[in-house]
Amino acid sequence: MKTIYLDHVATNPLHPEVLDAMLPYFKEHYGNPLSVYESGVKAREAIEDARERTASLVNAKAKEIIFTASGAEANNFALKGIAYASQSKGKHIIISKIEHHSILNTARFLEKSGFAVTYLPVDKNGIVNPADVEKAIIKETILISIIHASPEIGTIQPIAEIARIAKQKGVIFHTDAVASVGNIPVDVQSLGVDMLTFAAHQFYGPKGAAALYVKEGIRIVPLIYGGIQEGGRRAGTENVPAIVGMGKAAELTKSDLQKRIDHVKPLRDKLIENTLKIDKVILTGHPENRLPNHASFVVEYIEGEAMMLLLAAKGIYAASGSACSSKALKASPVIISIGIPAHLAQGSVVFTLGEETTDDDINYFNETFPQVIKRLREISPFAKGWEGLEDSTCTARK
Amino acid sequence: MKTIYLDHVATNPLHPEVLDAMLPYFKEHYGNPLSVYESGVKAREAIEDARERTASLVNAKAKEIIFTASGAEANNFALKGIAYASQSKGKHIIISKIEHHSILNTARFLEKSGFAVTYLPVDKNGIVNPADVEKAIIKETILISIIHASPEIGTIQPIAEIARIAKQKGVIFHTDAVASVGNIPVDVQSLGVDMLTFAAHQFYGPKGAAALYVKEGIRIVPLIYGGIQEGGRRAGTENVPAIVGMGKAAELTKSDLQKRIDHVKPLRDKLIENTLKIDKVILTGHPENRLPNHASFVVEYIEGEAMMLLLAAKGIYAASGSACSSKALKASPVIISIGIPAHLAQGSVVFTLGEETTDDDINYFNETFPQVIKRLREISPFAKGWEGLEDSTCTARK
Amino acid sequence: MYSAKVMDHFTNPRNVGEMSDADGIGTEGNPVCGDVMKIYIKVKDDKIVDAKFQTFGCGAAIAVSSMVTEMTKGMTLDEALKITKASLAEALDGLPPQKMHCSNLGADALHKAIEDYKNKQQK
Amino acid sequence: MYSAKVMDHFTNPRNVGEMSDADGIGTEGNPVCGDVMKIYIKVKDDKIVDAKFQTFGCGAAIAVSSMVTEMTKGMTLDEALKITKASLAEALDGLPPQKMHCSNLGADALHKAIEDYKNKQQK
Ligand SMILES: Cc1ncc(COP(=O)(O)O)c(C=O)c1O
Ligand SMILES: Cc1ncc(COP(=O)(O)O)c(C=O)c1O
Repeated sequence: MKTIYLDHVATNPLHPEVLDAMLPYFKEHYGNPLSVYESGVKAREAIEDARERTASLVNAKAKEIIFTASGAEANNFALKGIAYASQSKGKHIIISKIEHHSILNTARFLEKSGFAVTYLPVDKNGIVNPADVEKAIIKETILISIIHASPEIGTIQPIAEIARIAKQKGVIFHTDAVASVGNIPVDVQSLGVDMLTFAAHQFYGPKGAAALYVKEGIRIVPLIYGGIQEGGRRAGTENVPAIVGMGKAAELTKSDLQKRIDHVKPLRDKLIENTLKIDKVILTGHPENRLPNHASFVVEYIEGEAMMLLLAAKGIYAASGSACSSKALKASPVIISIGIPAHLAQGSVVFTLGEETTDDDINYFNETFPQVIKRLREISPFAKGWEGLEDSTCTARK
Repeated sequence: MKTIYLDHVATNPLHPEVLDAMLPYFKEHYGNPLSVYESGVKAREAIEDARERTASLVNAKAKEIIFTASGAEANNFALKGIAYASQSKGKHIIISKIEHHSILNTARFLEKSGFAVTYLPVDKNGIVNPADVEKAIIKETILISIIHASPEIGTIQPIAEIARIAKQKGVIFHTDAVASVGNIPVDVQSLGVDMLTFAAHQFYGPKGAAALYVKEGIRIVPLIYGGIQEGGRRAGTENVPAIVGMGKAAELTKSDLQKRIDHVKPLRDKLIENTLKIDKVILTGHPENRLPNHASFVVEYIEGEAMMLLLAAKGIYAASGSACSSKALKASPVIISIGIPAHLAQGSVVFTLGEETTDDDINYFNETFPQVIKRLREISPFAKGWEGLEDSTCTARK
Repeated sequence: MYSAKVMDHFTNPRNVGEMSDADGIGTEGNPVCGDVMKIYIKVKDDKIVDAKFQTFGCGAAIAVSSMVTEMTKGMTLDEALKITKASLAEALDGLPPQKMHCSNLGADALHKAIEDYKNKQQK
Repeated sequence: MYSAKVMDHFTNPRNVGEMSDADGIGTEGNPVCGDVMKIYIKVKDDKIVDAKFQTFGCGAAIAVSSMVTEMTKGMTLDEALKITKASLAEALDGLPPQKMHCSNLGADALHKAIEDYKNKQQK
């Protein structure tokens, strides 16, 4: 059976040119980049070359890029690194309620270590109000971190506006751009951010390589101490092939981005248009300010994991924010934050398109998804309405 | 020119079977291991399979293995993770003076955060005295971390003995076994350790994969917060190919270890024997309790980086602990800790053999190294003695 | 993730639908938690002669519902009351640990349906 | 890491060795730091007519020593005094940043040798 991968926000296949670029660093140039002899020097040069390309994708300087092993690591590094570096100035941090777990849970850890954290709400489209950011800033505020685009609802935040406010108030501003870099143009200069997280596996690069942009002059405490790799800011023998892969993927993305957007957006629009014809299906996230490859819905009366599985049985791979589809068994806090009631949140489903998605794929999807919904609604006891059950709270899991 | 790689302690080439095992996870099975559809499930299964193999190499249970991206990350995780998990019990940590930077600098960070750290000395062979460990333990001690084998002087510590003392006193014991796992048998049960760090690139596995063994029942706070990967103890999209590679490398190492030791040890002995015939050359580290592939020396009157470079020009790749060869421009604290004066420490040089090292390689080395030393001594102003200059201290770098 | 048997019962669930002339109906779960099962039984001479279900929930929940209705048919009420989470999971060749407790409501819903039947009998 | 020129001067250093009849000798550095350079000059009519060196140190230190002795030959003392860390590094097609200051003692050692020569002249 042909499979149609509509979960590009989870991860991506490797671009074939990226793997080709990586292979020599598994084989010939295996030296430690700190070594002075040839195989080490080759590795070092390859890393610095990849740093240039990676920086260029977000319009940063090479020396402003610190490679990490994942978006999660870069996010932890950003929050803890600034918290520890700036704690003498103050111990207050601002984030939104729709951050990725790697921001949210790091913030919670910092709360336990004596920092205060403000969690900003979002509106029904998932947008943080810049005025709320301004109001939340106090004298002790040392860091604001707001996600650039949500992987769950696709909404793109007004980052430039928020960054401007942060700058005025002299507060360091970080954005988690893991879901945006590779899908829309991201330029640290025009956004005006001080720090930005992005991950290679989101733009056809390898798993195991991500980066934190840290604007020149900003002091950050390492998350991983040790040797002098990454200018002493992130220790550990470098994952040379993965870093090389990130550089190659960044280069390809920089040149192909507009083409990729022009390819996915009309297909995505067609998917949304067709899906919204189905009864009791709601688009989540902002209708326009959203990632061009991103479509997310809640489907009433049925559950997300069941939709994913039935779609998978028909060759369509997607994601859900339902409680059952998360290993934590909690409905996505993002869906709850935009005001979707918990029983509807169970019907969350997310489709993200990519380079290789074809018009035929979307036609097949548009035929198949209504059938899947119909089938599961036939099984559901609620197909005729929620019967008042939606007001209860979930105690079973406690 | 044929090159002879004698820097296996820095990193290692990938075993060809390891790369073969990894390739499918770059290509077909690229899914996110958290996903429920096939390419994700395949990735998840591959990770769990690799966890079994990795655990088996050190005689641990699969669920006791937490994958990280580097030895440095695992060491940071071990120290900070226990410090934060156990700080209500006490805030005292014991390490040795010859730990890797990733332990040493993490300990220094914890000192700044209110923990007290005892740095144990070593004898002239680089051995930590278990009696010193016992004496250093106080009521507030929550963690002891002692390196298993030193990458710089090869010395293997009496870990089982130290672990027994830690256990008696109810203190958690961690060992950094990055330099030992792959070179000698390492068994967490017979060593009796609570935690152990090891890294794939030290045993012909890929860069970007390492592991922290954490004995069942020990609570550790994550270093990287986020999703529920690694049982919620280490977030971030898994580097599936690297983890698969670590599993394969662990499997190969488990079956080939004795063969590898039998191969490198006689060659290493021959190298040491010949090198010690040269005037004013001293073996550093323990003469017997040392890694079987490890030879390390200080050569008087000449400098380590110059030796490395001249050897490299003759096709021999090696390492040095001299100030000039470290990017931090400080002579290795390990060499200083075993009582070598700073001016002699500049003549540090380290040779580590591997699977592919041949008898011919060692013959060539044994011919070449004396020539290199002779050549550099001809250039040195000290070739007839140190002229009393060795008593000065180095202020130029301050 | 799921066994072949779970996938079979999920993709081809048996005994789906409402039963207008049910002798007992049991509902368990809560849409806010993500799973609701409604089990209908038809009883004759203390034996369950037919069973149907309607379920809102994940793959495991649907497979468990299908399995419990399938297993229960032909059982005496006493036998059916002995069906447990564990025996259902076993019949499905196992369930992932996190699904064991939250999506495996089949036994509870069935027991509620039997209770409902018994209550109706007493009237 | 090092330029081809550095590697050339390191692997084939010019003017190595002691000079028994030197007119000036300058030593700079410290073995504890890792680099010591000793420069010998022969002077005639205020011109450096020969120069030699002995160096304990890394590749950069040896290359710098070789280069400084090579450059200085034929220079007047005033010209030689104008040699700097920067001009030496430039002559070697650059040095890595961390080597710039710690292994680039050639100009200082040379200037000390010139000073030594001048002191001897005054006696
Ligand atoms: C003893 C020891 N610990 C830790 C490390 C750090 O491991 P990694 O380079 O994988 O971060 C090394 C590096 O070689 C090592 O030798
Ligand atoms: C917005 C966002 N932030 C952070 C992450 C974490 O990145 P990684 O999976 O590389 O650790 C993700 C993961 O997809 C993400 O979507």
